[in-house]
Amino acid sequence: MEPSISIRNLDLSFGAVSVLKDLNLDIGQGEFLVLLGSSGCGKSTLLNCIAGLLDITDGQIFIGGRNVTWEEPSKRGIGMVFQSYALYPQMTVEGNLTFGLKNAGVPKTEIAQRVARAAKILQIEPLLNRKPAALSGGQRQRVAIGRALVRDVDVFLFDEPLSNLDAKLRADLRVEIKQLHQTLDNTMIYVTHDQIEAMTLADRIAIMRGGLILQLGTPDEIYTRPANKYVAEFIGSPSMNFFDGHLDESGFTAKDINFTVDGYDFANGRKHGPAWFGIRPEHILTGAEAETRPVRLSGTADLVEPLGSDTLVRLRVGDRLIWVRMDGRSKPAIGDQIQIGFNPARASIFDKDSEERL
Amino acid sequence: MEPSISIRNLDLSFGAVSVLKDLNLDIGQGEFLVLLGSSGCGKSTLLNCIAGLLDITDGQIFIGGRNVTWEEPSKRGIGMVFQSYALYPQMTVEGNLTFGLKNAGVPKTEIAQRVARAAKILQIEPLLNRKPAALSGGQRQRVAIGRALVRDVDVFLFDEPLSNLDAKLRADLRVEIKQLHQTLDNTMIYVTHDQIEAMTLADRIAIMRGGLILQLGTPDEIYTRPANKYVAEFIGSPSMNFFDGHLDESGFTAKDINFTVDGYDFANGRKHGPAWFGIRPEHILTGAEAETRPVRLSGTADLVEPLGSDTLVRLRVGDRLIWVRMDGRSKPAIGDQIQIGFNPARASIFDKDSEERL
Amino acid sequence: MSTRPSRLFHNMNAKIASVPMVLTAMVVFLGGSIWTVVYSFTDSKLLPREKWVGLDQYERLWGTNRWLVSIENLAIYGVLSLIFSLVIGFVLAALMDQKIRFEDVFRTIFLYPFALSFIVTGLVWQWLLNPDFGVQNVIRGIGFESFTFDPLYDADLAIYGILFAGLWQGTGLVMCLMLAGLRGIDEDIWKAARVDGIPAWKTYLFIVIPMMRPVFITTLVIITAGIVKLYDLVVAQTGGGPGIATEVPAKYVYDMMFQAQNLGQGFAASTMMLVSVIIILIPWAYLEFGGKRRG
Amino acid sequence: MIYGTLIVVALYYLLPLYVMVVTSLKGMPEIRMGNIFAPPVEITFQPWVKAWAEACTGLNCDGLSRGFWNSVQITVPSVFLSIAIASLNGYALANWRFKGANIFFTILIIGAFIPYQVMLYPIVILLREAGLYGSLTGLIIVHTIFGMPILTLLFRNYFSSVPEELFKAARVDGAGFWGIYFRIMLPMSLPIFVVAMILQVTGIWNDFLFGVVYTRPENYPMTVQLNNIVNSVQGVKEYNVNMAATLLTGLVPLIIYFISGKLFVRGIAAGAVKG
Amino acid sequence: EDLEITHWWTSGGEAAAVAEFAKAFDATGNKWVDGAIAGSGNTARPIMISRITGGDPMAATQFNHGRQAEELVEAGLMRPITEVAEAEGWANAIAAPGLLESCTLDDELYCVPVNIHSWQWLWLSNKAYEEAGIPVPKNWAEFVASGPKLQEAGKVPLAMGKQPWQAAGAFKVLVLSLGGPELYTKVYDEKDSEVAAGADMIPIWQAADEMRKLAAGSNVQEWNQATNLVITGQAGGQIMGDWAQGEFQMANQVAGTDYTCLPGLGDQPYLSTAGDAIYFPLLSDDAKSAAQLELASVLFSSEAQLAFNAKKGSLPVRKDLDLAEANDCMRQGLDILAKGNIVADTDQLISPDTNTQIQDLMIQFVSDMNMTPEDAQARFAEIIADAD
Ligand SMILES: Nc1ncnc2c1ncn2[C@@H]1O[C@H](COP(=O)(O)OP(=O)(O)OP(=O)(O)O)[C@@H](O)[C@H]1O
Ligand SMILES: Nc1ncnc2c1ncn2[C@@H]1O[C@H](COP(=O)(O)OP(=O)(O)OP(=O)(O)O)[C@@H](O)[C@H]1O
Ligand SMILES: [Mg+2]
Ligand SMILES: [Mg+2]
Repeated sequence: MEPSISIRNLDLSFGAVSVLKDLNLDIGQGEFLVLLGSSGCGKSTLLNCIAGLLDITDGQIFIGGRNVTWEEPSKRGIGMVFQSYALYPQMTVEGNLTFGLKNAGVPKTEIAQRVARAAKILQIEPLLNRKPAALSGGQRQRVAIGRALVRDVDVFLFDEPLSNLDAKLRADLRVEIKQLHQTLDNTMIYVTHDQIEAMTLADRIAIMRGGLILQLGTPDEIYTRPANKYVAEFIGSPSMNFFDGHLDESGFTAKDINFTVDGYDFANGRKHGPAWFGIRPEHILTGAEAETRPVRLSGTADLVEPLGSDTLVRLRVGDRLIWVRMDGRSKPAIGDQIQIGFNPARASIFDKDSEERL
Repeated sequence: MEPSISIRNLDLSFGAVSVLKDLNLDIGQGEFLVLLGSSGCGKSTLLNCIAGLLDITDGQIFIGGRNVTWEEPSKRGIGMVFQSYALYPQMTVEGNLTFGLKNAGVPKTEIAQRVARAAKILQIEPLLNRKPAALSGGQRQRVAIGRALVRDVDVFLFDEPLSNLDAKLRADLRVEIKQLHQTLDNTMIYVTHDQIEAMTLADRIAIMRGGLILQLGTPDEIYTRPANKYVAEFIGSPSMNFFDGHLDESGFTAKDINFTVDGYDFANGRKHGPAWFGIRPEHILTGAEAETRPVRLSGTADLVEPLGSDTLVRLRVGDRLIWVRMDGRSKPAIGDQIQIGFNPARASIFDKDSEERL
Repeated sequence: MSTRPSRLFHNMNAKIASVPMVLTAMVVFLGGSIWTVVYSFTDSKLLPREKWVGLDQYERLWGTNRWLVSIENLAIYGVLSLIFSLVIGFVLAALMDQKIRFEDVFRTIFLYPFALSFIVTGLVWQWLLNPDFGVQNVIRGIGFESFTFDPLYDADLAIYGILFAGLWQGTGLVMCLMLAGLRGIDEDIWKAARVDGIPAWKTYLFIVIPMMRPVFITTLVIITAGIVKLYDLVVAQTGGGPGIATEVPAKYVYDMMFQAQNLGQGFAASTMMLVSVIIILIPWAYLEFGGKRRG
Repeated sequence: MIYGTLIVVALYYLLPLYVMVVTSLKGMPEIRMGNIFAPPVEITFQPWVKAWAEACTGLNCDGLSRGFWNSVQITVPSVFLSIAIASLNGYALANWRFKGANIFFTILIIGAFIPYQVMLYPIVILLREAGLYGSLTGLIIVHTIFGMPILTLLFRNYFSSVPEELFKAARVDGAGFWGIYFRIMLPMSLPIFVVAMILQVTGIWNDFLFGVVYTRPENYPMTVQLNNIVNSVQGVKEYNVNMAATLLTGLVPLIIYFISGKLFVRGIAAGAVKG
Repeated sequence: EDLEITHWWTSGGEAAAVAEFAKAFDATGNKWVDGAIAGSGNTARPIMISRITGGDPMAATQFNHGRQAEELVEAGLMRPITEVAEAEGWANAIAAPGLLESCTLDDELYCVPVNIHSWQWLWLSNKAYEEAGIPVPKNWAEFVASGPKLQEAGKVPLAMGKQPWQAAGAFKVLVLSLGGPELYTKVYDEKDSEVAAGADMIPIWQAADEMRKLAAGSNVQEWNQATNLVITGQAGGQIMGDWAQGEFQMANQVAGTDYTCLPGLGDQPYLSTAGDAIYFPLLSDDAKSAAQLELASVLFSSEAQLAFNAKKGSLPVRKDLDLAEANDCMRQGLDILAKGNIVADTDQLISPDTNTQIQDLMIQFVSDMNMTPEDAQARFAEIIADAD
């Protein structure tokens, strides 16, 4: 299938500062791609390049097979939703939805149809005559999406559309966006630095850092087989636990501890040398279950965070701190001795120098 | 033990708008109380009243047994940390820490001691000569706490101190605040609308709505035995699933479904009549485990949100939508038929009219 | 302290610090205005005196051609100067906002006339517009013998000559205010408009300008206050001439009070100016300062 | 295109300055003959010397120089006092709203629209009653009064845009009204102070009416000399001397503009216009 | 003692004249502190009045001789100088008794008249007429007739500044010089509005109509700029008071050779006597008060009068002086004075308020060619009817 969006050797600099470096990316028809990364890594910049809001320094951009590198934003067949929504404050919701269409000379009846459809999908029919100031955060968000929706385009671009909202609303709207994608089935690129959003929404996630894409893959791939230590640490909360040590025939040795890595699926065959051994908190079992796992350790509870559904416990194992996720009903006290166990097959091991996955 | 803070019949109105209504609250010595509620419910207002930053309309406030209702903020023995940190931009970190002490005429040597102690606790010694603009978000946050710390007071007030930070940093600092409380052991009141923060930090949580405290209890109480439907729905993500139906001798009947409520611990003896039956997503089991539970149903997967550690699945059961939390490795496809089961003992049942817990 | 402190001493320091403001507002502006209004009902000549004559001064005022001309001039000058300074100021600001180079240089050039007094402005433009030395002479000098450009000497055009100078002096400040306002607009709004395919001029007209309401209001206050007070420029540039073609109310007031030594008449004219200002301002002031509170 | 427009407009704005400078460097014969836009054939600084040190008003033939220090003496304390008071007003209005404050403020703003001429008489009476008439103090107070409306508006808007939490934090830290003003607000407000300073220096330095009405001749500001030089015509108007005098008088505000122009826009952007 | 004297004598001739007073006063051991404010009385007067009413008066100040200071005197803000006048016998020395009378209120003398000015002069440029190739006119009618020729020669026939008082002044010259003293008295003194509206005034308004046409091309503001047009031969003539002569002298022009003067426009040799006077605000400082009397005495002294008026181009207020140096024009003026062909100036007859109204009317009439003489006359009659 022809990709919906292709980015070829994209370079972008602000003066002397190079922000995006020789970036390549293909996004399939109807795919939901999330750009994830910490602040300042170039996510918005990339999105703006795709939208045509920034003039790129070098490279090419194709949308729907057409080279749009030097097209006007409005001619690229994209719709965009901004973090601050950027609604036109003095126009009604309807005005916000129709302003672009009127301007493009779309016939009146057609405009009415499209607005009606968008309003129906987003359930904002009762709001059409209000001004943005009279809307709640979630409603504004929906109107902002509506403005992209009425444009009837193949590609939607979202720049952290939920980050100004509170947690509850964020969760609700996340679901709505997901459903919208299922309904419309058009290509969406979504920028966020919230990994829950990324994990739940994405067909594929691109993890960015310093203007480069570190890993591009499905949420599952990224979660279970992070390509490097940065990605492994970035994804998951609490973060992956790391042991600093050495890999040899006997398995993995970190100071006083030594355990087997049998069952670990090495990316390019088994390697030896200094390495990071990483295991996620939820892959560490406790109590009776721990006994059944290949690797067993024991530690003292140092901090307990009951989340209701789960309880996060930080253990002190030697001089290491290890996070463990326990069932919501377990309520260890601080100082409790806890047995843990895990299966190295579910771990991630990284080369000490390159920090690449082994 | 004498409460650290007592609030008696507090009323506060802005002009004609009554924001806090006859509010009573006792906070114990060394307690960590979290005020939780959605936006605009009056959390900040209450905190400002305690701090003396708002003149109350009626009632009394006692701190450490002293009536401070009309005291100046600086005389109340409180320290406060603001959402935007409110660091004095033109002063160095040290200047920020010492400003209040100098105002109070604390001797120089004493000031130096306190700053040194606070800087040590918060690990901001290397930053003392920087200006706030040269600090990262997390560092600013720490300085803001330091400013309260040096005041050597019994009560700390926090107004959403983490909400401007990104998810990762928020999790880290949450842990630090928890530890700080364990170190200092003074009374803390913490405003947030993030329930993870509330659950992990609080000794007790006060859930507010429209200027009233709906429930005051430990995180566990609030999570497992919410006092009313609002609290039940507010706490937990995804929210509790509700069945709209009727309670009688045979158990609970919701249209086509009927199941027993044996084992449910009624608050004031078993009642009959229209009711809401609520069960949390994580208390619903699937697959083989489901079989072991007293109540069993079956539904089709409608939306799947893989979070990595868990997978959230929305099921369509008849015309109801029910969220279920599954293990991170389960990856049902949309349309899959899934068996679920739960134990009514872990549910919450609310009266249809009053929405109070039964 | 367990009892509620007295309302009077609440915020005592703030009240003390506001004493100069309260005194100025009450004694100078309010007191002075009331005094002026009261004495407008007298037959005061050189010195104020309580010789009541009812509405005589007003009757004469509205029967005086010069006053009517003054009002008309102020209206022409005021409306045009408002429109042009807002339009020119905004257009310049919009141009300056295009991330241009040498912004500092241009800004300084547009702003420097504001540093010069109206007296100086009037003088320079009187000269530039003088047909014997100024632009007309120069253009005739290069061959266009019949070129005529002497607004200050043509009663029908003189007020526009003053407008010319007034705009030269004042648009720089307006530009600065507008520029500051433009800089305050969320970048995303521009991006949204571009994605919507809205041409720049439409974006300015229908989106950006409505969003800059507060800037326009502040600007409006500053410009209007200047317009009502228009005096020095006229005196320096035309002295009210030719004839009475460029007379303005403030000058009428001044001349009545000090040249004609008819204070009562001057006060009556001041009162009329005051009344019109208040009629324009009260609703606005109520909306701006009375109704809303900072949340 | 943008640059073209800007340059054309810039030329329009610069033209008068150019004419002033060029003229002030010409001799009278050259002015009479020639074209005002022509550069001087023979540059002479005599008009500047004359304007500064020799031009006569009545019997005094020491040009603008005699007014310069007076202007400085009037401007410096007036600017200082008016800004001090207006910033306090703005601060009190924005952060310590007390009952009725907005009424006074509204009156003050309406005061901005009252022509100075109208107030001339009442102020004479007020100053006379206060025993300040004719003194430098009186004049400084007058400047403070007339600068108050617009400046208070600017400061109020600016201080309103300072986050309220900062103010609350300082209160918790035990700073009172003055402590917050001096230690927190003042150091944060450089841009708006620059705006206020520019407006006031321009206004007060260029003032003629108050300077001449409310003081004695020994204190007359430079503008009085300027008016005298420009208005006492000896036969032919000495345009070159007038222009030199004009430029000399405008020099101080012009210099301040050139130095602080950047801060000016920043100051306005920083909140002065957020109504 | 240092005495501050405020005045608006700032043009070239005027400033030179003031210097003479200052020299004479400084010679008494006191010091003349000059408080000149340029820009005519309209700029200066409010300042003076404000300072006097504001309680910070100067030691002496110029006002036009007439009713400008009347109320200040009534309000008790001025001090009388009767004792000096009586001691020095001013009443005997004064050139025209009216001058002292208008300084007198309730038998006390409040001001020193320092000069006599008369408005009724037409100043003609011999050079301009030479260049136009026609003889210098001898009266108003000839002057009007010479207009077209001058225009052909590229000159402005009548120079006139664009300020209201100049237009009003020229008009009252027409009234006295073309209409005669009776008409003048009826209109300005008796304020007879029927006369003002009547047939006698019609020719005056026709003359005013001609006047404005002749003045159409003069693009100057100040009176002395207008005079300068005459001096340089760019204009044919100017109707202006005798102070214009100071400008001719400053330009080293000789009466009769370089310029010609026609008192009473060459028709009716009547002059109005107005002038400047110095008033003395009431001071609290005794030493200064004493010095005020010394100043009064100096101002009226023969030497100071001679020196001052020679420079200023006006006539001295004393009749006992030997004007050996008086030029041709001054002599003509003196002759008329001696004949007693004098009337009071409008400044003494009508209030500043009425005067301002007339000025407004006249400046409008002069600059707005669409205003007919008939309309103007009607409006003029109204003003006269309301005058006080
Ligand atoms: N106009 C600009 N001029 C210079 N540098 C810029 C400009 N815009 C962005 N940058 C820089 O480019 C880098 C990437 O910025 P970008 O806005 O794309 O980050 P981001 O990933 O969207 O971050 P965030 O999550 O904070 O929105 C940053 O380091 C930023 O400082
Ligand atoms: N100065 C004020 N004047 C009038 N109403 C106010 C003012 N301050 C707050 N309110 C109202 O009081 C209510 C409670 O406000 P408060 O700031 O305490 O909410 P909150 O619970 O802190 O919300 P958030 O989570 O958004 O901070 C809100 O409805 C708000 O609109
Ligand atoms: Mg971004
Ligand atoms: Mg809040």
